[in-house]
Amino acid sequence: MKGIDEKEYLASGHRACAGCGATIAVRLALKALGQNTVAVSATGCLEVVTSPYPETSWEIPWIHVAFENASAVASGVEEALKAQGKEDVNVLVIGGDGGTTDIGLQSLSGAMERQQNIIYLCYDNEAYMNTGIQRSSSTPFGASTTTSPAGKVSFGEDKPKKNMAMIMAAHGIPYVATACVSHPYDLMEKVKKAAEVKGPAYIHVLQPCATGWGYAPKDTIKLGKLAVDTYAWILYEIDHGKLNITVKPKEKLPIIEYLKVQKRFKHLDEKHIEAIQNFVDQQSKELGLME
Amino acid sequence: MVKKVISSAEAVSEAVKRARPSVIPVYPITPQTKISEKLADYVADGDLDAHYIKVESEHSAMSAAIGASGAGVRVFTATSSQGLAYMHEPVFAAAGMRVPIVMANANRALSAPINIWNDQQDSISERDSGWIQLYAETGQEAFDTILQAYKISENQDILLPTMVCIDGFILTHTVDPVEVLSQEEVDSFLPKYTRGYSYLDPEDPMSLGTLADTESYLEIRHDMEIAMEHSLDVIEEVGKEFGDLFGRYYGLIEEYKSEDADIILIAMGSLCGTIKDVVDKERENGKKVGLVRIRSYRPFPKDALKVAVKDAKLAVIDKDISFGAGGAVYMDVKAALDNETYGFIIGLGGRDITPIDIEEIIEKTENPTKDIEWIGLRE
Amino acid sequence: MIEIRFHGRGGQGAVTAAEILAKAVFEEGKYTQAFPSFGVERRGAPVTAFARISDKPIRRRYQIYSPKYVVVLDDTLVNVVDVTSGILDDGSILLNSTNNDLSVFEEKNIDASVVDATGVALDIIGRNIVNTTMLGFLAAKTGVVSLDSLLKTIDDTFKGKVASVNKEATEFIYNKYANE
Amino acid sequence: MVAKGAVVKEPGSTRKNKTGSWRTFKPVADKDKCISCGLCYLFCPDGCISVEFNHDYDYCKGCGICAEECPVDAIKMVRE
Repeated sequence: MKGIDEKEYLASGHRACAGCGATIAVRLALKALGQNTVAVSATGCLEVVTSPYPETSWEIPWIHVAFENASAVASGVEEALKAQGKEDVNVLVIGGDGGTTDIGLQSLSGAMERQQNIIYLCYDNEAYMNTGIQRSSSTPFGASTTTSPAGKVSFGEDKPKKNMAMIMAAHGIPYVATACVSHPYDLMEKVKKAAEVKGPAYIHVLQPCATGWGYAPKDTIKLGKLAVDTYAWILYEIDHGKLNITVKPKEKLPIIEYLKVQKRFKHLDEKHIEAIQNFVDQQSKELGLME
Repeated sequence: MVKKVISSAEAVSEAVKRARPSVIPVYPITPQTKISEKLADYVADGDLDAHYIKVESEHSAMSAAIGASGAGVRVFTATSSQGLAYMHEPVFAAAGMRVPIVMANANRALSAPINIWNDQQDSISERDSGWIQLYAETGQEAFDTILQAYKISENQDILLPTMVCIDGFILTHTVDPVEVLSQEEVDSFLPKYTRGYSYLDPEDPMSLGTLADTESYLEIRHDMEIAMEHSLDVIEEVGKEFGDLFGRYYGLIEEYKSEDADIILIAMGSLCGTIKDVVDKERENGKKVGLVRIRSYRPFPKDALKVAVKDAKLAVIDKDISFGAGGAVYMDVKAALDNETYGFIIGLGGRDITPIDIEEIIEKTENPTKDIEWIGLRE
Repeated sequence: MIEIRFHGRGGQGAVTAAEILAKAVFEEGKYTQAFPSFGVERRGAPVTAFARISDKPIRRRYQIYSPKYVVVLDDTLVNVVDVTSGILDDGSILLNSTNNDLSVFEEKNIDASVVDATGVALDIIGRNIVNTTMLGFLAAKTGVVSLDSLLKTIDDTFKGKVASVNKEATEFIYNKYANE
Repeated sequence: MVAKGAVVKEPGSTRKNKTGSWRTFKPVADKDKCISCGLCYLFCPDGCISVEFNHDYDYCKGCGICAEECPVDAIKMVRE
């Protein structure tokens, strides 16, 4: 608890589901950044549950315009703050996986390429949860969603998850990281680093979602840990081009341990699970986490 | 004040420079590009101290404009045609969020087929967005209207963005004499920006762009309508204030020899210059013809029009078409007034509009055969 | 009102010529307007530009169909576009050419005069950019604009050496033909 | 009277909305067992556990994360 900002910047009373991982991610990120921050939200779960007019959960200045343009809105905010001599204000952009990896990718890429001094935080719950669990390009192979349902001839999502962090790294920005709500200190440390770098930073946070993934709300953190321990989600950072694995699990668990506790993967047979295990192993090797 | 021969694109840029926006997010598109290039020059030469954001699309131009205006500074952007269509969503959001952005739109036809030339379909198609829309007839008016637009939008009782519409090429790429006001003169009319109703300041946090459900959305939109109706007065007041200072008066409409006219043409933008020449000629031939130019399309100047046109027969000229219904301005006029009214669709996609076309419109209004006619169609 | 049409090819400066003319006559206290035939023309493609000059404010905003003067920057255009289209009965064509055969215009009873602007431009400017040279010819032949205001506008439009050689070419042509 | 543009000038005002009513199970902490690791505080999606590790039942939705993640089983979920 030492060194953690005790102020709550995301007030209670928000309308997020019980056990919501997105609000955990944002609470932690704001504790890392503090009061001197402006938040820009893309449309999505978080935006909807935190801004029910005439109320707001935000204790810091906050703006939302639309789904796909948060990075562009943030670009305008950042330049306007600079014009007012407020270069020291953090500009935190928050989007879900749909608003980041799909519809918001163009404006995000533009802001990164322009080297806007913003921190982009993607809370990735691996589908469009706000509108009822439709697949996004961040939905993993094998997951059943309402638009990639498992059926008589379908095993659910048939494409692998888009590797967003590496797409951001390819922009040559100073700081890129992955994080998970189950590893709060790692997450907050990365947000702090992101705030310190000059220029854009991107943090992709895996955020288990009880409603969309099909598990009990109490298990949000457990799911995050399982993702990390099975190497389904690898925690790393790319700091000025240098890749560091920030959390190396003591023992690598088989992917089935992660899959079997989620309803969205319930339908998978051995063949698919093996394919997923192969994906995971391959990525672990690419990142140097596995020989 | 100095009088220069410049294009309307340059006139707009000169006005923007003197309005001193802090942030200019802009994306190039023909025929608006001349404006964004000129502003880039000013910034590059240090003549304008603004943050020029080279965004990757018009959608992002408007989004960044909302972010910057929301953060508490004066903002300018410009677009045209496909660009305006692409930013449709944040155009609506800007008005709904009550951020006083000023945008120049170089009027151009919409695809398909793709066509870079002038008509007014692009801005007309944004008429329901909650933006104030002012249409300029000349480069001089474009210059003057940019400055007035800031004053109107930033009025704390209005807080609606303003779109200054200038005909693509016909104005943007045509040079003619424009009186360019000095910085001191502009400052006496439009002072430096001070943040108003909403801003993003960690020392005074507020939330912009919240979710309004069925309990409050209707009231919030109604509040916009009240502001839009009130802007009728503000546009006139600001136009008068400008006239008192600089000698050029502006209102919601301009009346040209319409006082005693039997037939009144109603139109918007640069075409009205040509119409004025035709009106003079018709008058010489003893025909009582006049023009009422709509300068403020939104808010629609219903009452001003009613007073201006009296019982005259009306010929409404549209450079746009709402397929299956007629020209947009025609429909607005029909809804507002009880006069005998005919609609004419003309000049789509930049088809040159000559005095012969205007004479044909007058003739067809004298001897009507149908409610809505397309002028200048080729076999 | 005097209406003037310029024919050139993309890159030859027809649009700039119309604008310089407009700015120059404005220097003389007249009302003016200049604009290109708006289009997607690329380098080499035929281009038209227009200028209007009047003692009264110019309100009309359509292309020029009945020019008093037509300035042709490149004589190869004569075979491509009808440069004589709509020209007034008392109008004139001013043509850049080394070919002095004007029979095509004489047949139509159109006053035409020819000048080797390319030769002058190559000599003085060092490039085949003839727009300012042709403006000097227009000034000399028609008097719609004075040499002084042309030179001043060229100075305002270009910088350094470009301005000085363009002025020199304009002045050279003007002096050669003004008293003809 | 509505606010122009639906701007909300009262930061943190969702506190007016007592989400405690959503709850069917309630976390009850045994303070004697607590080792003050802070995980319940960090993991609470509703920010309703104080730095002294007291639950604010006005807002606790009863998700059970705190009980699940407590390393010493100091928090039990009991029926409302």
